[in-house]
Parts: sequence; structure tokens; C-alpha cells
Amino acid sequence: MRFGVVIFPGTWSDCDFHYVIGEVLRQPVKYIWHRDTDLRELDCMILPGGFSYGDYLRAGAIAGRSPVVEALPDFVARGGFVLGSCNGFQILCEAGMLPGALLRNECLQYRCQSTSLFLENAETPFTRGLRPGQVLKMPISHGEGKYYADPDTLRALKARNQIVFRYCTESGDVTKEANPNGSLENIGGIVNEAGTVLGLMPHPERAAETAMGGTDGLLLFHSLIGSLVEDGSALKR
Amino acid sequence: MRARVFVRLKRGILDPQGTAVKRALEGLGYREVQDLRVGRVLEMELDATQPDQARGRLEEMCRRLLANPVTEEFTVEIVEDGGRPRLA
Amino acid sequence: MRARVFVRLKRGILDPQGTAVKRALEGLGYREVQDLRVGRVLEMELDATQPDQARGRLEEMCRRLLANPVTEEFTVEIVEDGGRPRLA
Amino acid sequence: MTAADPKVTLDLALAHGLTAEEYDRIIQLLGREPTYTELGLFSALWSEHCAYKHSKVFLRLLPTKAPHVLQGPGENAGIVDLGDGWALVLKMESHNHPSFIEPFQGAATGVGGILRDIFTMGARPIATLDSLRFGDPEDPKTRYLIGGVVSGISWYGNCFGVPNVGGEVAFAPEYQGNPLVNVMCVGLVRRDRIFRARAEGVGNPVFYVGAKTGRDGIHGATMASAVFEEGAEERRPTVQVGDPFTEKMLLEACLEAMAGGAVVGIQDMGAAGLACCSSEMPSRAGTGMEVELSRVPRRETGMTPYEIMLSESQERMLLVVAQGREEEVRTIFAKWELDAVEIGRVTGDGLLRVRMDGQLVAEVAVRALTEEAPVYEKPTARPGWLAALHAFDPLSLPEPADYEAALLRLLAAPTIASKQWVYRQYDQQVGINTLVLPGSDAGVLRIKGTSKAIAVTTDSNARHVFLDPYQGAALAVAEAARNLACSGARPLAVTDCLNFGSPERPEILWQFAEAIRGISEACRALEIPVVSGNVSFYNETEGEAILPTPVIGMAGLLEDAGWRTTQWFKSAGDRIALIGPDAVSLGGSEYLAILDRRLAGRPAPLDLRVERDVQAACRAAIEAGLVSSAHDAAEGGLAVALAEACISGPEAVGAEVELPSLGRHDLTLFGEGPSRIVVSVPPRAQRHFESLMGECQVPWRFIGTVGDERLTLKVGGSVLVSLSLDQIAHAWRTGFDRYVG
Ligand SMILES: Nc1ncnc2c1ncn2[C@@H]1O[C@H](COP(=O)(O)OP(=O)(O)O)[C@@H](O)[C@H]1O
Ligand SMILES: [Mg+2]
Repeated sequence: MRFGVVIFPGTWSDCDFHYVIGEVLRQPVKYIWHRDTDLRELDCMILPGGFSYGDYLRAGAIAGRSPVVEALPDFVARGGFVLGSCNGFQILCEAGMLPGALLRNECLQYRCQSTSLFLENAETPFTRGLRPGQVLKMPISHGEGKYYADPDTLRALKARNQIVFRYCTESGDVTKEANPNGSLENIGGIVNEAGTVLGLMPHPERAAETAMGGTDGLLLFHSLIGSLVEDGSALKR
Repeated sequence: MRARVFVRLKRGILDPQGTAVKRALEGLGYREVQDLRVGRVLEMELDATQPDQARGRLEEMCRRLLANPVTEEFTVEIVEDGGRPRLA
Repeated sequence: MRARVFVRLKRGILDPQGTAVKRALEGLGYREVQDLRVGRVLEMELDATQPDQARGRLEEMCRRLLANPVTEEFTVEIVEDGGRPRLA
Repeated sequence: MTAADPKVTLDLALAHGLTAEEYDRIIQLLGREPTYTELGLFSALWSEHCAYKHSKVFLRLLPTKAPHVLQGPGENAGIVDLGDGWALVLKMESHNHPSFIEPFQGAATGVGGILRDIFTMGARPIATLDSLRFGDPEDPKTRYLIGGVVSGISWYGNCFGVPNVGGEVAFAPEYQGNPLVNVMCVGLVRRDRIFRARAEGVGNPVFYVGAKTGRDGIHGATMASAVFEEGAEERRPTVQVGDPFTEKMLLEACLEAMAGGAVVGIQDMGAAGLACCSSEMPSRAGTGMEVELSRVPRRETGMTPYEIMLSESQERMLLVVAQGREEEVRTIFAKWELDAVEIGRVTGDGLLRVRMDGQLVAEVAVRALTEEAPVYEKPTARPGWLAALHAFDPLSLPEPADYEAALLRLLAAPTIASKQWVYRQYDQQVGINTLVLPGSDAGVLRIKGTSKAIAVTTDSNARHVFLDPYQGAALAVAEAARNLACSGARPLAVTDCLNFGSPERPEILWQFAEAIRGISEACRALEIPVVSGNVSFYNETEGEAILPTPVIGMAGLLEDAGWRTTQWFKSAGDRIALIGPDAVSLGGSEYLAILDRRLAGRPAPLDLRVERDVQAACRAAIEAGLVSSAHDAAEGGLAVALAEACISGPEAVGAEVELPSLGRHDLTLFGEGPSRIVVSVPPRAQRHFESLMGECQVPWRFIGTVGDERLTLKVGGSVLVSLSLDQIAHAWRTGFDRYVG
């Protein structure tokens, strides 16, 4: 599976994703500059964490209007996958590719810590092969990760099973205490209707090696790579 | 021409920052503050001469970039050179 | 009584946020923006009846908490109930 | 000279902080009166900050050489060899005064400055650490300062994308009017890709790159001069505001330009901005430089040559570019949306020549500004106050009635309690190298593509330095090295940040001189070179100096990243051993500070040979795989170290310990002494551990066993402390937050 890791001015998880995909997963991967719009050679686009354009104005706002992001709907329509983590999730929401928005953490402070995630939806290409209700451990690192959507949108998200992760305790209870940023209903990650665009605040690339404290982040990639093979490399371009 | 764009959280969306500021003011003895919300204001100098046209452009900027339609609402004010603001 | 407090960076102080937003607007084709600075606006509902007294209290709040005297300056606007703003 | 410039007089020179003798010397060096711009240059470059005029004679004592040192003091940062083609760049800086004036921006720009010092050497920053000191934690002002400083560090580092992996936060009333904000940074560079701040190659173009110049932080002396009275508002220098986004762009652009080979030399425009770069860079290379200021990108109008030369606007660099490679540099910086403007060139005549619109405004020999800056050897005097402080015997105080209560108070003391409130606001992992996060004795980072890791720490116990600057400073070195040893690392190098009061007071200068002697002695004994550092004098308000605070930043190497060790107990059944001597004291201890609000007595003596052997023994045990945890006993003594080992890890675990009596129980539990490490040894390794300790010839003994839900401390068979893990964890976890939350 061929991955593209997008670099916006101010992105900083680009190298980490590149390393995990290339060195840990041994998959083909290349960097994509934010002005590039030719995504033909790629199967999955990664929008990494960071502070694109300093996150000045709103997190992800300026990057959400960049050429590469404007090329994503086409890419997705042709069968491509998109994974946005942290700033990448903020960008996808800002660009309207995922519903809702990410607001400043309720505690008004930045938070870098380990979190547990309750897997709600095990049917997306990113989570296929996992158990619904499985608890994954991945760290967060953000100041604006409080997910918000209006009641109608939330209802629609639930109806279509678009909520993928909720913050939970280590034992899998979705409680207020387990919510690190005040997210609506503990939401930590969602997908688009087709399930091919995943946005999540946690950092799967920081949970991809035992030395880094865990490998749960790899599960998303394994699932994604697996689903592609299962589907018989079904990317249509 | 000078203009101001106000961007604020929609009513109904919690504003923890506003709450924190209000509480801090209370702590200092300013109990008259009943409700407080924090927003952004962008003050600009525009190269434009037609207020109405400028306003149209500003509203477009807001829709395209300056405000997030999911969470925010905006108002645009034009301050004609040296003049008083005209509310939207 | 409604009031607005504007807090903005003093002139001469670098406003990285304003610079980034201006550049982003340029990128979207809005070249008429000559200068852009980003500030905060605090919109409040006050339990007060005397505009001048309220203004005095607001200015005090600004000096004590709402504005950072080293880097920021402020202006206070009182919007009498339903009325138009009165500039400071 | 431009028309608007004021006339240069002795008074104006004095207002710039120069002395009458220094002003005479300037006239002598120039052979004429300086122009206004030249006066600005001299005042900046001959300032304490740039010229180290009061500290230079003492700093010469520091050991700076070792076979693995690739760059010692004198550049923007020091460099040591890591093997496998990699080198580590390290440096620490203070931003104390700016952080007091504006805590958020002051601390943020402090981070920005130290990052530039690292990447100007060609390295990618891989970690920062922050060493902080504040006044009385009960004071609301302190809370405001901590909040601002921590969020400033958090904002800049997180936005830039560098993990914070350690630091310290301590409190003492002496910092009330003068908090300390010291930030350390380490970076990685290929050994053969190191860049230096040298203007080599006559004819090479000089490029200004990065953010635009404003009137930020221009030498405060400008304000003192009467000439600016009318229009003073506009001319007033403004606080420096950081822009971590631009810094990140600057990093990427600089590294890209360096990788391509177009860059000959590079220096960051930090203190004294362009003035500093345009004289220091040619001075190091024995060349000269000429610059045309009208080409400097500015964000304000009407700036004078004086202002442009002295502006301290952030996120800017000066580059010397290989002739013919100009376009390459422009293209790279344009890609990162940054200015890159040719403003001058390297000359061969040893002069700095500054023009504005073609008109000459300064012409000075670069050496006059740099090498020939004054150096003083001012008088030192042992402070009279020490004798009375040393005469105090802590054992003249009554023993505490309740040892459990005393331990809980210590664990909840803000200097000892968990600093999670601080570091959870910092990104700790970006770069995916962090093997040991903040919360253990040192941060540990892997070096990708090798089996190696580095460990980093900052340490200083200023109370000990105050009571005995020589030994206290040596102790800071010993403690830093011990923290590395506990983490499994061998120390490679020191970067220091020496925070003191006014050197013009003989007592303060004595503290400084003694501290340098202590650092030197300890570094020699432990064989650790000092490769970079920073001196921050004049940390006082209204004649009240801070505690002398020489902060030691240290980096060490683990040949095998698998050796990394954390401070917390892991498994029930492990035996607990104490390596190290019994010499402890309550003099200058945390116990005395918290329970008696007193700073007095004599700290326990430091034996550097024992220290070295204890550290070697700890490392040997770690490398042989014989210990599950290692933690040094510092503030709060053995009782606190044991409690931390129980509760600071991901899962709390109890311990039952029988301590050897050292006299009174408060001394046994809370006495502080150097060279002591608590380790836990799995049963399978016990025999091997015993024989290894024998070979190492260090004092050591088993003192207890890991397990259970309580911490039990016994002395001479009687139980002094028996607390549930919840009790001690609660005290330790909430102790800091209650002042800031
Ligand atoms: N300002 C800070 N920034 C980051 N980490 C910190 C800070 N202060 C303390 N820590 C972390 O908390 C832990 C305990 O600190 P401290 O008690 O000073 O340790 P030690 O005495 O072993 O040096 C260390 O891991 C340290 O890195
Ligand atoms: Mg320690």
C-alpha cells in the first residue's frame, strides 16, 4: 500500500508517520508538499499532527484551504483513504471532509498524556479485524481537541455508525473522568459516511513500537493494509 | 478604509474561556458581570473605496476562512475613514 | 447594559497571528487587505445602570485583569440597552 | 551619521551602561569619538551579557576538553561525539528578566532563543528541558508567574515541535522578585555536517533570513537618553513576542540550505541582534563584514540604523553564503515563505562597516567590539552571613512528634511534589524518540538507526549552594551525573546556566567564583567536560539577590538503549538496596525549609571519589541487567526517595524498609547527603548484585523488599512510618497542583 504523508508549513508529525510506515511497517511512503495535488500514485494520505500555519486563527483553518486538501475529495472519490491525526483531524473538519469541529480543550490547557480509546466501530477499513469494544492505548498531544457537533449532526453520526473512538478508562468505561479535553460524548475519532476518511485526535504513530510504550497504533495500519488486500487492491483511479 | 470583523462562538456553544474570565472577575470583586463571552476581532486596513462592496468581500472572507460555520458566527463593521462604525 | 471590551496588541508589537491570517487571505485572492491585526473582544452583560460608572469599572477590570499592560491596549464600549455603541 | 542621531557624549555613554573608562577606551580604539550607531554597538557588545566581562576570568577554570568534545565553549552551542557518525549539540540559556516582565512571552522567547542556538550548528533539536525557580508558592503573584511561564514554554515548544523531556521547579522566597527561567536544548547532527558562526571567505555574500525586524527589545539604555523625549511613545522598545511557527519554518529552511552546501557560516540574531552577528562572525574568522541596512526587512517604519543594528526581534539568522549559490538560498527560503535578503558581504580588512542608504554610519574593527572588550577581575569577599548560618545545628530543634505527618508534608511540598501539572502541558514525544518521559531521574531518547540512547537532566540545589557555593555547585554536578547514572547513562558533557546576583558586590562574586571552582573540581573528578553555558548576573530586586543558582544541564550516553532504567519499583519481591555512604545532614535540607522555614546549617560533605564509584557501581549493575529501578536520594532524603520509588511509576507498589539508624530519626529519614542511590534488585539477580557491589568497593546494603500496599519504614526495629500508597500518592500528586490549579 502506498502512503503519502502531507507536509504543511508547521507540521511536525510528518517524520514520525514516515518512520513508522517506512521503517516499522515497511510500506512504500513518500512526503507530499502542501502545494502538490497529484495524488495518483497513492492509496492512503496521512495528514499528520503539528501546528499547520501556527494554528493561528483556528487549528487547521488555514491548512484546510490548501491545494493538497482541496485535492482530497477527488482522491477519496477514486477510492483513496485518508487518515488525519491531531492537526490532521482538525484540518479535515475545517475542510468539511468530516462533520463537526474541534474546540479548545475544556481545561484551557494543552494536554500531552496517554489515553485509552473504546472502539465503537470495527467495520471501517481502519478498524476491520479489531473487536468492537476493544480498548486501544494511544497518546494525545493537543490544545484544541474538544470535539463538537450540533445535535442533528451528532444524531446522524450515530445513525451511520461514524463514531469510531471514544475516550475511556483503561478498563473500557466511557466516563467523564476519562475525557481528557471535554469532547462531546467522549468522541476521540470519527469517519466519513463511507468509512474511508478517519480523523482522530490521538497519535497512532506514537504507539507503534514497544519501546515507545505500546503498539496499538499499528492496529489501524494493519487493518488498513489488510482491508486493501482483502478487497483485492480495489483502488479505482 | 478600516474594517472590523467579529467572530464569536454561536449561542448555545459553551465558552469555557468566557466562564473562566467571568469567574476571575468575580474573584476580584466585579460582581456586575452577568454573562461574558470571549471572541476574536480582526481589525483591518482595506484597500477599497465602496463600503458596500467591501462589506460583501469581508463577509465572503468570513464564510471562506475567518469563521468556522459549525461553531462560530460573525459580524462585519466598516469604519469609513475617520468615521464612526456602521453596524451590520 | 451590554458592553464590549477590545483588547489588542500595542502598536509595534509583533502580531504573528495577524501576519499569518493576512497571508492566508492573500492566498485566497483577497489582496485588498493591507494590514490585519487580531485582537480579543469580550462581550458582556452588565448589571449596571450608569454608563459612565460602568465604563470606569470596565477600565479598571482591563487594567487589573483583562489586558496585559506590557503588550496590550484596550478600549471599552458601552452598548446601552438596545442602543447603538458609544465609542470610548 | 544620520541627521536625527543625537550627539554622542560621555553622559550618553553612561546612559548606555558604559563606564567612563570604557568610553575613553572606545575613543582610544577608534581614534575618534564614536558615532551614535557605534556607541550602540559598543554598549551592546561590551555589555555583561555579550562580553562576560565579570565572569571571563573565572570561567577559564572550567575543564572544557576531552577526546569526544567536537566543540567547546565559544560557539552558539557545544558539541560532543556520540559515535556512529552522530554528534550531540547542547546548550542552556536563561530568560529570567524577560519572564518576570512578561512571563508568557518571556519564557516563550527563551525557548525560541535556545532552539536557534542548536539549529544554527546544523543540528535538529530533539529535546528541551526547563529549570524553573519561583518565590513563595503561597503568593498569588507566584501563581500568575508559573501559569504564564509554563504556558509560554508549552506554546513555543509544542508549536515548534520539540519534545520537553525534563526539568525542575523549585521555590524559595529569594526568587520572589526575580524568578528563574532556564531552558536547555539538545540536538542531533551528523558529525561531518557541523556548522559554525564564522564569516569565512572574503567576498562571500551575507544574507539576512527569517522574520522582519521591529523595535523589539532594543537596549534599554535607549530609553534613558533624553533625546527621545518627543515622540518617545513611538520609539519605545517593545517586548519581544515569539512566533514559533516562523521559527519552525526557519529551522526547516536553514537545515535545507545547510544540507545543500550553500551555507558557509551561520549565527542566530539573539541578544544584540545584528550588531552581535555582524561583529562576532567575522571576528571568529579573522575577517570583516560590511552591511547595508536599508536592505534589512523591517516591519516598522522610520527605523534608524541604531535601532536596526540593536533590535532583538526573534526568529532571524545571519548567513554567510558561498559566492554563486545565492539563488539556491533564495529559493529554499521562498519555499518556506521566509525573507532571505543579501545585505552585505565578507571583507578582508577586519572592519565592520555599516551603511544606511549608502551612507556610512559605523566603521569599527570587529576585534575592538569582541576580543578587546573589557575584562574585569573584581574583588570577591566571603559573605559575613555564612558564619552564623553554619553555626546553626538543626539537631537543636525538637524531633517531630509524628513522622508520618512529616513525610506527608514533605511529599506535598511544592518543590518535591509531582510536577505532572507542568509537563503534561508539554509535548513529550514528538519525534518518537522519548524512551523515558518526564517523571523519572532523567529523560531518555533513542538515536534512531543505532542501538544508542542519550539521557538528559538539569539539576541544582540552590540552598546548598547558598550555604556553601563551592560544595553546592560541585553537588549540582554530582547530582546531575547521578541522575544520568540512575537512568543507565555515562555522562558526556555539561552545559551550565549560572544565575547569580550582581557581580559588582564582592560577596556575590565570591559565590560565583566558588561555584565555578566547585563545578570545575566535580567535572574533573567525574571526567565530564563543560562544552557550553551561560551566565546570568544581576538577578536581584532592591538589593536582594536570588539564591546563587548554578544550574547544571548534563547529557549522557547509553551504548545500549535497552539499559535505560526508571526510578520506580516494578515488582513485589524485589530486594531494595541502598548504594552509597551514610553521611547526611539536615543543614540546608528540604525538611528544614518546609518544617521549620529555615535555611541554615551545613550540608553533608561530598566525597567526589565515592560519588564516582557509586555512580559507576550503579551503572555496572544496570548494564549487567541486575536492577529493576534506580533512584537517587536528593531533596527530602531517603524517606522521600523511597516514597517516590513506590508511587511515581505507572503502577504504585509498596515497600517495607529497615533503615540503618544515623542518630536521630529525622536525620535518618530526611537527612540529605550526596552519592546515595536506591535500587531494586530482582531475586534472581541478588547474588550477582552482591558480588558486583563487592567488586566495585562501594558502601551498600539491602534495606528492604518491594511489595504490599503500604510504605513501611522502620528504624532499629520500630515502625516510624506506615502509610498506605493512597495516602502518600495523594500528598505527592496534589501538592503542586494546589498552588497552581
Ligand atoms: N519544569 C519541568 N519540566 C519538565 N519536567 C519536569 C519539570 N519539573 C520537574 N520535571 C520532571 O519531574 C521529575 C522530578 O523532578 P525532580 O524532583 O526535580 O527530579 P530530580 O530530583 O531527580 O532531578 C523529573 O523527571 C523531571 O524531569
Ligand atoms: Mg533524581
